[in-house]
Formats: sequence, structure tokens, C-alpha cells
Amino acid sequence: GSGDAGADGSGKVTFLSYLPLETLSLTPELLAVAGGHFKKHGLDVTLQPVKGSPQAMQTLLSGIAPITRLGQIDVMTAVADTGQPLVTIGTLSRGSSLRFVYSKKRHPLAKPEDFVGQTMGVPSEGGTSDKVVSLVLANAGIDPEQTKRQVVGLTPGTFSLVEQGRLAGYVVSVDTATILTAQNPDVGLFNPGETVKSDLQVYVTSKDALKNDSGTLQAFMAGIDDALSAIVADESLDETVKQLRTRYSFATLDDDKIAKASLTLLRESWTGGDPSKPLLVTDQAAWAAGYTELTAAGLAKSGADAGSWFDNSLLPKA
Amino acid sequence: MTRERSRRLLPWLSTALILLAFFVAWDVFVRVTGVSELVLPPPLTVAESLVTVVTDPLTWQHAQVTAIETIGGFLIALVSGVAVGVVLGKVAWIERGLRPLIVASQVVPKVALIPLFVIWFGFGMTSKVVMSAMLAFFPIMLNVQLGVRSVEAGQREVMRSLNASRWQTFRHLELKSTMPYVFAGMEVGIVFAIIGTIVGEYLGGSEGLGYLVVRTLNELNAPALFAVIILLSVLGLLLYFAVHGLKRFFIPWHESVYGLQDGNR
Amino acid sequence: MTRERSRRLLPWLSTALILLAFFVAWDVFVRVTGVSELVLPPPLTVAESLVTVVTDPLTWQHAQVTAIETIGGFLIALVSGVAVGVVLGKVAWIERGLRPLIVASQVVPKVALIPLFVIWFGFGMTSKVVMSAMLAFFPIMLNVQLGVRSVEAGQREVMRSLNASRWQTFRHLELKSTMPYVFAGMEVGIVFAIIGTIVGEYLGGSEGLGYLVVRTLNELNAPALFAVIILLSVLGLLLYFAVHGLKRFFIPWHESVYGLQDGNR
Amino acid sequence: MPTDSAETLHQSTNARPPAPAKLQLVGIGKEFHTKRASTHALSDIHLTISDGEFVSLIGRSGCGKTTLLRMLAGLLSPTTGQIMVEGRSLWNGAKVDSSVVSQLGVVFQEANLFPWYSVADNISLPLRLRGLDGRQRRERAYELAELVGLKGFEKSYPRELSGGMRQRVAIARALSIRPKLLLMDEPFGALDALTRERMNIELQRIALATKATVVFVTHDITEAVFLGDRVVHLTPRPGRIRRITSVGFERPRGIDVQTEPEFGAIVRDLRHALDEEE
Amino acid sequence: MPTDSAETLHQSTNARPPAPAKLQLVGIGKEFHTKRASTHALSDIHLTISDGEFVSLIGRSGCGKTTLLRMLAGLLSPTTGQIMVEGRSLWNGAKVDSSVVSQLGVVFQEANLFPWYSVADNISLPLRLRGLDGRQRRERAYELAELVGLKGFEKSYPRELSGGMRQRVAIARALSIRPKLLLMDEPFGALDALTRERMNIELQRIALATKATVVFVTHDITEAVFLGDRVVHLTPRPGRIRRITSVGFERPRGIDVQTEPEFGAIVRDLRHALDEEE
Ligand SMILES: Nc1ncnc2c1ncn2[C@@H]1O[C@H](COP(=O)(O)OP(=O)(O)OP(=O)(O)O)[C@@H](O)[C@H]1O
Ligand SMILES: Nc1ncnc2c1ncn2[C@@H]1O[C@H](COP(=O)(O)OP(=O)(O)OP(=O)(O)O)[C@@H](O)[C@H]1O
Ligand SMILES: [Mg+2]
Ligand SMILES: [Mg+2]
Repeated sequence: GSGDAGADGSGKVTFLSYLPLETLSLTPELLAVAGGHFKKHGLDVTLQPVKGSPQAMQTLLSGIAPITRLGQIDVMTAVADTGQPLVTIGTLSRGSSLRFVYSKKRHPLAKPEDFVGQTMGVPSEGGTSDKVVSLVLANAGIDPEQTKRQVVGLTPGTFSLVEQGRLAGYVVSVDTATILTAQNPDVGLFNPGETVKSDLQVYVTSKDALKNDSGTLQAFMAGIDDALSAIVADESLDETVKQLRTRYSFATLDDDKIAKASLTLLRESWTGGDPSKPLLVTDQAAWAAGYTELTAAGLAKSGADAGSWFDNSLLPKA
Repeated sequence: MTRERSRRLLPWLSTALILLAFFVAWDVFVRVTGVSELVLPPPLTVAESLVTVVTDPLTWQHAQVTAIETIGGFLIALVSGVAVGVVLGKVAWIERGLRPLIVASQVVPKVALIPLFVIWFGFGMTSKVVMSAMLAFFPIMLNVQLGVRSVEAGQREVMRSLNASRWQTFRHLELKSTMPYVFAGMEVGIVFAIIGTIVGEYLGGSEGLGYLVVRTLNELNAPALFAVIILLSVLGLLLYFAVHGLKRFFIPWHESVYGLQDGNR
Repeated sequence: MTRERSRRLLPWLSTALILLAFFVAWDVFVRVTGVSELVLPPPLTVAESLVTVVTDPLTWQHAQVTAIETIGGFLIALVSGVAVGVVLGKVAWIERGLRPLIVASQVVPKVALIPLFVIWFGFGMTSKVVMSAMLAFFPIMLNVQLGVRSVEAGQREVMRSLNASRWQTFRHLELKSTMPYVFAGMEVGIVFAIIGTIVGEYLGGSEGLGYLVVRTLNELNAPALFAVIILLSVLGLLLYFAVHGLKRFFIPWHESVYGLQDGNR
Repeated sequence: MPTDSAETLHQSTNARPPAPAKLQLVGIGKEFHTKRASTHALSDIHLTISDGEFVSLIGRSGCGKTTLLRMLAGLLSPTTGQIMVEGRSLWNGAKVDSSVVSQLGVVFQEANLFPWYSVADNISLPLRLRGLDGRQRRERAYELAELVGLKGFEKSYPRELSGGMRQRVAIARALSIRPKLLLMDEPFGALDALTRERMNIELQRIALATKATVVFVTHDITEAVFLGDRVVHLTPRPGRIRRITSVGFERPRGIDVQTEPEFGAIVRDLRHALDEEE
Repeated sequence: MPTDSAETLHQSTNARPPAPAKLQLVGIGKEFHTKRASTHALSDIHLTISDGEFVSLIGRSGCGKTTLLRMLAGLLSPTTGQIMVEGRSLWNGAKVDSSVVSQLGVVFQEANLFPWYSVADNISLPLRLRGLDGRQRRERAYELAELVGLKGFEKSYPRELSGGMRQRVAIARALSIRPKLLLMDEPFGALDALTRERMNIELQRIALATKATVVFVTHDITEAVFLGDRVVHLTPRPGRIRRITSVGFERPRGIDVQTEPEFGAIVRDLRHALDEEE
């Protein structure tokens, strides 16, 4: 029932985003707000940016906000290693939302073997990007230690470190990758999703919230589902872009070409290339495979029952 | 006459000249080293972007938020810094006891405290105000402590011989005598208050110039990033000079102010 | 005798008591509010984790890196802060000219400068040392400036009447007279030097306690995170007290030190 | 020689008028300890000062005059002995009886003015601490400024004054509350002969009018004799009372008392005693 | 009255021995400006001091003695007029001729010691600035400490000294370099009679031995006459030279010169002139 959405009945919900709000990666949430999809389900959603996944998890678990979106890798390691009471209630993307940026001239990164003996830039030590790099190597049978990591901040000038050869490449979000390729023809992209199965984006709540606030969560997922369906239905993406621009303005959205290119890529990752499949549903097999991949690479403790970490019951019945 | 006038103009002239020199050096640096525009855009590009940024009314809202947070944090730091500084400056055993906690509270990486701040103060401005106050507090507090301890023994004896209460001694002697130290602390404090606000906005939030920094970083828009930095610097300067102006108003009798007016030397 | 002894013990006792009170308050807070362990683990859990962290020799390597970077940055800040502070304190027009640049350099968000730093200084320790020096510089510089300006007019006249050179005046009068200010600046400076190092390690690096903070945070290992923070605080305290100890050694004649030894009052 | 001093002390104690005791110094001694050495500044000081009495204190530079005065002012605790003010002990351990301090006016050897206050504000600071309103304070400050010859300088700041002018501000400050017990440490040291003479007359008048008890340190023997009911002579290292001389002339005294042969004799005597020291 | 002063000046200028001029003050005037008001401290000072001469400067508190001395010391620039030292002008605009300053010894009205240095280090600071080695400095410092009666206090710090002891340290500091031109601002103000007398004798001896020219500010008329070849009397607001009195006695003078009738006459005359002022 979407009637008693919020805990206090007013329908106010805070969604935590470890990504800044000015990115198309956040399109489902942005559109759900801008296009009134949350409102339709009785929710007044505040999108609240926080710095990084750990902080999103901390804030979620301290009960300030009931829902967030995280990388599946982070959720799995958190639950497996430190037993955090997190529950996945929906899977957004079926592919990786990260890209490795490299210089075509200097040192192309076409296959995992190209990483050996190189330095990869990651936004933070031990974070998602770092693990994805490890997974790419591990899945190819290469010792992850063969590639050095270097923490670098995301700034406009970071790519020049690649051009100078101080880094072989660095990890960015799909969004940033789009800007970079538009800025510089020398930018090449490596999609880790081609080899890594577990780098998916999932909606996460805490066990407490799930117990006490399932109505709100259900309404939230319904809003997201509506927004996603609208984008999938909007073949040209004109309507989506238009609606987003009524409320938001940032570089990638303001540029028609970049916006549509990014959205097309994103849409593909949400549907997994097959528009007939139900959106947001967490696929039991893919989930289990992701966990296996992580434990095999030594990135998560093995032996846990991963199947109990997600719950599809809050999704709108197709 | 002319000497007098040139003496008054000199500082402004030197400010202008040094700023000019700085921008020229920046431009030359960019040209000579051929550093990527994305790492350090040339000043003219930044200037263009600055015009765009400045003409956007949203920018002013963000600047206002940052200013309010900074001033709020600074005022909290000032009041608490003076209060704590006075107490710690006078009561040695409290100082010894609290010092570890105070030093520790300073070196704690703020990023670890963010979730606590969010729980206590929410996502709004408060947590940035607190961050700002935390950074500004220490220099103010420590300078006040030094000031209270540096009160001249002879003057202190005058107050004692007048049977002055603690409060009177504070008001007529310690406060006045500590003022120059407080102001030095304040000048450091206001600058660190801005840093605190920016860090706070950087670590979480969707308002303020710190947020604009994050945003331009994410958009990989180097000219806009540097334009925001220039805005920030201007804000910093305004606040700094406000404090500095207060000093000339409040302690005209102190060597550090009086000595500069000179003419009698 | 007993009074004397209790007076000597009191500060240590108060330190211990206040620390104890702090940990008890922390524990009670965690229990009462039931705050998530991920946000603030109870002190005992942190203590356990501290044992693990401390017994790991790698931790000591990281601590060493942080300490070296901090001390390096601090020393640079000290030397440059004193030099610049003296010059700006004495030559008003240079001060007026440079002040905007100095204030601006302080409020620039360091994250925007990282690529420049990396290009100039590489990924190693240097960029953290620079960051650390940048933060510590300002309070030292400003305090030195105040100190130089606060030199007593009468004492200055003695030096002038002795036909002392600028260097001699500096060495025998300004330096000594400014010492208390320098030390107040240094006490703030060393703390900010640590903050600078941590921020530097946080923004880029794979060594040091700042790096451990990031790693434990990403591992969601809150107890370890807080254990590292405690380590950091201890490091901060050690460095702080080192500076503080230097003060008692170097300026025993100053009220702020001498006044505390008392007994003659 | 201690015997000599004790004897003289005894003689003059008998000669003292039988007024009630205002101040009693009983076996006062003071040692300063520094890391390097310790100085025995005062030793075994016995002295009783009656109400309304004017006592001059003379002695070589460094003999402990300032130290003694600071102990009387409650600024320094004696190492040994007791100070009684109106029968109540001034020092209780390291604590001072503040009711005694409140009747005190002290002129220090250094002016110790507050650079942030004008001359008038410096003079009236003690009144301000007692809660007098602005008008009253101003009036009294201007009155006192005129008294000490600083008319027209009321709004000046200490740094704009000459050494002697500063000292006079300090004197005016001490007088502002009409103290019952006035402690003065070489108050007229930086003044010229004429100003000094005038201040002597004024001080005498004020002391008598307010019935104040005065302890007055000076290097000028004539001044000491002119002003004092008794003149206490300290000898140095450690400071001891060498001799107490009573001055018989009735107060107030006019300038011409200085021409009296007896006055001259006392001055000569004291000078001789001081010269003899070594 | 200016006419009176001009006349007297003229007379005594004639009476002066025809030694070469060490110091020439030509039409010196000084005004202080503050935001609030301006003070005309000195006006129209003409004075020529010959080499080796000892000039005493007397006058009421606040009449401009310190101001004049500070200008001679190169610490304060005159508003009008010229100061010539050995024919070279001391002040060139706001700049000081440093070759003149290097022959200077100055005793300020306040001791202005450096609290971070011991007594010995304070005394020998001028020697240190001239590059003397540690042993020589130490020797001279101990010698001077004894001269000013501070034997045994060489290692003390200023805060451990009495007011008079501090002043004596300042005197020793000024003497340490055997200055050719000695400027002293009430150097013996805080000293007792005996110490003062001794210091007078010593100062006289040193001045003659080093052939130093001395300008000596004092409030003690007897001292002024005892020490000075000439006594310059300033009147206040603005400070002008009222009268210059030559003292005929040959230097060095013994204490007994004070008993000579002529000495007494000069002192009386000066006292009279000071008293008359108003
Ligand atoms: N704080 C102190 N620490 C150590 N010694 C001190 C201190 N204060 C005073 N003394 C010593 O005590 C002695 C007496 O000093 P005091 O100031 O009382 O002398 P005084 O009689 O006032 O001399 P003066 O006439 O020069 O002012 C001196 O030998 C001095 O060195
Ligand atoms: N820095 C200053 N600013 C303004 N006025 C000043 C300043 N210095 C001195 N004066 C004024 O100049 C006059 C002369 O002062 P000066 O110090 O020369 O007197 P003095 O003769 O040395 O007196 P004393 O015997 O009291 O030391 C005084 O009226 C004083 O107020
Ligand atoms: Mg004394
Ligand atoms: Mg003077």
C-alpha cells in the first residue's frame, strides 16, 4: 500500500546517494523526482549526496535514511566480512557502471594482461574501483598484486597523469568516461563488466527499515520502476531529457549528444540488453555467481549464504 | 605631502602589482610548461568562466550559504575559543587534563566523524558550521591561552592591589591585554573556518561553494573549478579583512597596530 | 611537602581522570543511544582492535611515514613561516601586497591542487609534506608577524641606540621577544601539519595513517578505524608535547612559562 | 649590627604615641628561590604602625623595601612571620584577607598604567571597580589630574606621557579611592624638585584629611624626615631594621620645618647611618 | 620669558671654553601629533656643546628633556632644526647617520633590559654587537657589575632585581663600550643617596678618563651642578631653554666642592629659577 508511505505518514523519504547528484548515473532517481513518479506513489523523496559508499552504509545503518544505492561488491563484502544487516531489494544495472580510462597512444588497456606491471589510479584504497581492478585480474588468472594501485582524486587534470605515463589508467564512472571521451580523442575505455560479473548497482536497505518501513520501500521501488519503464519506453530519449531538464542542470545533461549517448549506455545496462526482462529484479543465479567471483578472488569471506541477502518481494509485481 | 600620499597609495599599489605579477606568472607558467589546460587552465580562460559563474544567480546563493556557515562556525569558535582559552590559560590543572582531548579532537580525520555529525546535526548547514567551528577553535583558543598568560605581572599586581574580582580583572586587564593575541588567533581562525566549511561541504551536501567545487570536479570543468576557487579566495579575503578591520578598530593602542601608523618615530 | 607533592601530581591525575571520564561518556553514549557500531563502536571494541592494530608491525611503518611527513612539513612551515612572518611583520607594503595571495592560498581546496602536486612532486611523500607545510605555515607566519610587531618600543630603542644591524636586532631582540608567539604558532602549526598530512594521504597515497583511515573505512571496519584514529591522536599528542617541551626549554624567562612555575607569587 | 638595631628599635617603640595598632609586622622574613640561587631578601622584621601614622622607609637600593611593601599589599607572601592589619592576619597561608586589600591604595615603583585607557580612565579605574557611575568617576579623575599637575592631559594615553607624568597618573590612581592604608614605593622618584615639594605638601594634607596610615618608601632622606612620623632604616642582605627614628614635629608640617635645627640634625644622623653601612 | 633666556644663553656661550664643538643644536623643535591633539614639546632650541663637555639638563617633569635626548640619540627626528655632531648632520630627513650612533652610550629613563639575558649578558650586549669574544665580554661585564654595585648578581635575571638594581644594569650597559658621547636620562633616579653619590664620582672619573661628552638629565639640582660644566634649564610647553648656567669648578670635583659658597649660590639660583616658573 502506498498510502502509508513514510514512517511519519507524510511520505518524506531520504535517499542516500554515494554519487553526486549531477550525474546521469543517477537518472532513475532524478527522473522519479522530476517526472513525479515518486509523488504518484505518495512519496516526497529527498536525494541526499554523501561522500562514498562507506558513508552511505554508515548513514543507512544509523537509521537516518531507509534506502540507498550501492555497488553489489560493497554490499557483499560488507555482509560477508563484517555481517552488516543490509538487504538488497532490487538490482538496477546488469553491467558494470565503471570504466577504466587509458591513453590510446601511450598504453592501451585492451585485455587484463595489459595491466601487468602497471599502475592503476583508483579513487580510494580498498574501495569498489580497487576491487573491480582486482577482479579483472583475478578472473583472468593474474595475481592482482601485479598491478599497483595509486589513489588519485577525480579532477579535470587527472587524465594528464595518464598522458604523462605516471598512470596506465584510472577508474571512473560511466558518466565521467563519457565526458572524457568527448574532451579528448586520445581517451580509450576498458569496460570491466565484460569480465566482472559482480559489479552491479543494487538498491539496499537495512534489516530494520525492511521490517518497519516496508511500505515506504515498496513505494520507492515502484517509483523507480515507473521511471525506468518510462525511459525504456522513450525510444528517442527526448522526453526523458526534457523532463530531467525541468529540474536539473549539469554538464552531461545539458549537452544533447553526451546525454543521449550516456543514457543509451545506461539503459542498456538496466535492461541487460533484453527489454522484455523485468526491471530491478535480482537474479538469483547472477547474485550467486557474483559472490563466488568475489570469494574466489579473496575479496570476500566464503561460505556464507548469499541467497538470503536479497529480497525481491518489494518490487512491483509485473 | 607627496610622501604622505605616496605612502598611503603604496600598499594598494603593491597589492595590485603583486596580484598582476601573480596572474602574469601563472599565464607564463601555463604557456612555457605547456601544462594541460585541464590541470591548470590559463588565467584568461578562467576569467571567462568566472564571468559565467558570477553572472549565475545560483552561484550567489551558494556563496551566501558558505559565508553564513563560515561566519556561524567562526563565531562559535570565537566564543568557545576565548572562553576555553581563558579557563585553560588560568587553571593549569584543567589545561593539563583537557589538552590531550583537545589535541586529539583536532587531529581526528573529519571524514570519520561525518556520520556522527549527520546523526547529531542532520544534513543541513549545521554540520558544516560545526566543522568550521572545530577548525577555527584551536588557533583562537591557543592564542587566547598565550595571551592570558602573557599579561604583564606589574599590571596584574595593580588589579590585585585594587581587590578586583576575577571578572573585573578579566574585563579590564586580561581581555584588553589579550586582545592582540585574540586577533592574531582570529585571523588564523577565520581562514580555517572557511577551510572547515569547504571540507564539510565537500564531504557531503548540495549547497555552498564547496559543493560547487565537487560539482565542477565531477564535470571535469577545469576553468569553472578555478573560477569557483577564485570566488572562494575572494570570500576568504573579505572575511579575513573584516576581522583585520575589527582589529584596527578594537586595539588601536597596541604596538602591532599603533606601530604601523608611525610618523612619531 | 604534601601540598607540593599533590600539586605536582594533580595535573597527571586530572589528565587520567578526564580521559577516563571521556571513555566512560563514550561508552554510555553508545549504550544509551544504541548508535550503530559502524558509526561509533564502543570503546572496549576499539581497545581490542587497537591491540591488533598496534601489534601489527605494518602499522608502525605507516605511523612512521606519517610522522616523517608531518615533521618534514612542519619544519618547512616553521622555517618559511618565521622568515615570511618576520619580513611581512616589518615591511608593511610587502605585507599588504602579499596578503591576498597568502590568504587565497590557504582557502584553495587542496583537492583541486592534487594533479599539480603530483606533476610537481610525484606520488611519494613529497606531496604530503607540501600539504602539511601549507596548513602549518599560516598560523606560524601570522603569529610571528604579530610577535615582530609587538616588540617593546623601549627595547627596540636600545638596539637602535646601539647601532645594531638588522640582523643583530633580529637575533638579540626580535627573535627572543617573538619566541612566545612563535611557540604558540608552532603549537597550532604542528597540529595542522598532522591534519595536512592526513588529508594528503587521504587524497592520494598508499602509505601512512591517513591511508589506514581510508582502508579501514572502506573495509567498514569501524573498530579498526577508531583504533587508527586513536593512534593518530597519540602521534598528534607526542608531536604536540614535543613542541610544548621545546617551549619550556627555549623561553623559560617568559611569563607564559615562568608564571606557571610560580611559588614566588 | 643586630644588637644596635634591636636597641634603637626598643627605644623608639617606647617613644611611639599610644594610638591603636593599624599594622603589625611580626618576625617577617622573605627568601626568594630561583633555580640558580636563593636570595634572603628580608629577615626578622618587627614593626608596629599605629592608625593614622606616617612611616617612611629608607635604605640602600636592593635592601628589600619593595619586597616589604609588596607583602603589606598582599602581593607576596612572607616566608616567615605574620602581618596583622587591625589585629587580623593579612596572610592565611598563601591566601590574602581581601577585606584588608579593599582599603588599600598602592603606588608601585613602576607606573604600571594600562595603555588601553586614557589618563582619566586610568585614574578612575579603582572607582570603576567599585561601581561608581561615569559622571562621578569623570569628576574625580579630573580633580585628581589637576592635583597631580596633569590638567589638560586627561584624554591622553600613557604612551604620550613623559616618565614623570606617568608616575603622577599612578599616584592619582592610588588616591582616587581615598584609601585608609596607603603604600607608596618611591612615588616621587621621577619628579623634579618643585613638583616633588608640592606633591609632598598635598600628600600630607590628604593623609591627614582621610586619616590614612601611610608607608612610604623613598631614597630622599629629607623627604623621609619631612613626611614621616617615624623613619625606618633598612640595611641590606638580608634586609633588617637597622634603626627607627621618631620625628617629633607635629603634622601637618610646613616647608620651613626643614630649616629647624632639629630637622637638620635628624637628617644628618640618618645620612650618617646610611653612609656608615657596609 | 624668551628674551631673558636668549640673553642668558648669549652670556654663557661666551663663557664657554673654546674647545671644538661636539654637538650643535640649531633651532630644534618637536611637535607630537596624535589623532586627538598635538603637543608642542620643544621649540627653538639652540645649543652648542664642546668636545669633552659635561652638560646637565634640568627642568620640570614633562618639559621635554627626554624628547631632546631621544633626538640626540637618533631615535626621534626633530620637526624643525638641525642636529650636528662633529659638524655632520645627525638627521638627514628621517634617516640617521649611523656612524654617529656608533659612538653613543644611552641610559634611558626606563631600564629597558632584556629579560632573556642575565645581568652579565645585558651589560655586555653592546660588546657582543661589536664582536668581542666571550671571555673579554665576561671580564668587562663583571668589572662593570662591580662598578655599579651588583657584584654577585651577574648571573641573575632582570626579573630578580630591584628597581634600582635594574637601573644600574642599564648604566653599566651604556658604559660598556666606553662611549664618546654619553646620553643619560635620569640614570640615578631610583638610587639611594649613598649609591648615587658614589655613582656620581664614578661617572665623573669615567667621563674624564674616556674624554666623553655627556648630556645628563636629572631632577636633582645639586647633582646637576656637581657634575655639569654647564647646567641647561628647560621650561615647559613648549620646552625652551630658559637659562644656561656655567659652573666654574675644575673637573674632577670632590664631594667637598658642595660645601663651597659659590656652589651653594649656583644651586640656590637654579632652585629659585625653577621655583619661579609658572
Ligand atoms: N622575584 C624575585 N626573585 C628573586 N630575587 C628577588 C625578587 N624580587 C626581589 N629580589 C631580590 O630581593 C632583594 C630586595 O629587592 P627589593 O626590590 O625589595 O629592593 P628595594 O629595596 O626595593 O630596592 P630599590 O630601592 O632598588 O627598588 C634584591 O636583592 C633582589 O635581588
Ligand atoms: N610619543 C608622544 N606622543 C605625544 N606626546 C608626547 C610623546 N612623547 C612625549 N610627549 C609629550 O611631550 C612632552 C615632553 O615629554 P618628555 O618625555 O620629553 O618630558 P620629560 O622632560 O622627559 O619629563 P619627565 O621628567 O617627566 O621624564 C610631554 O608633554 C609629553 O606629553
Ligand atoms: Mg624597590
Ligand atoms: Mg623624561
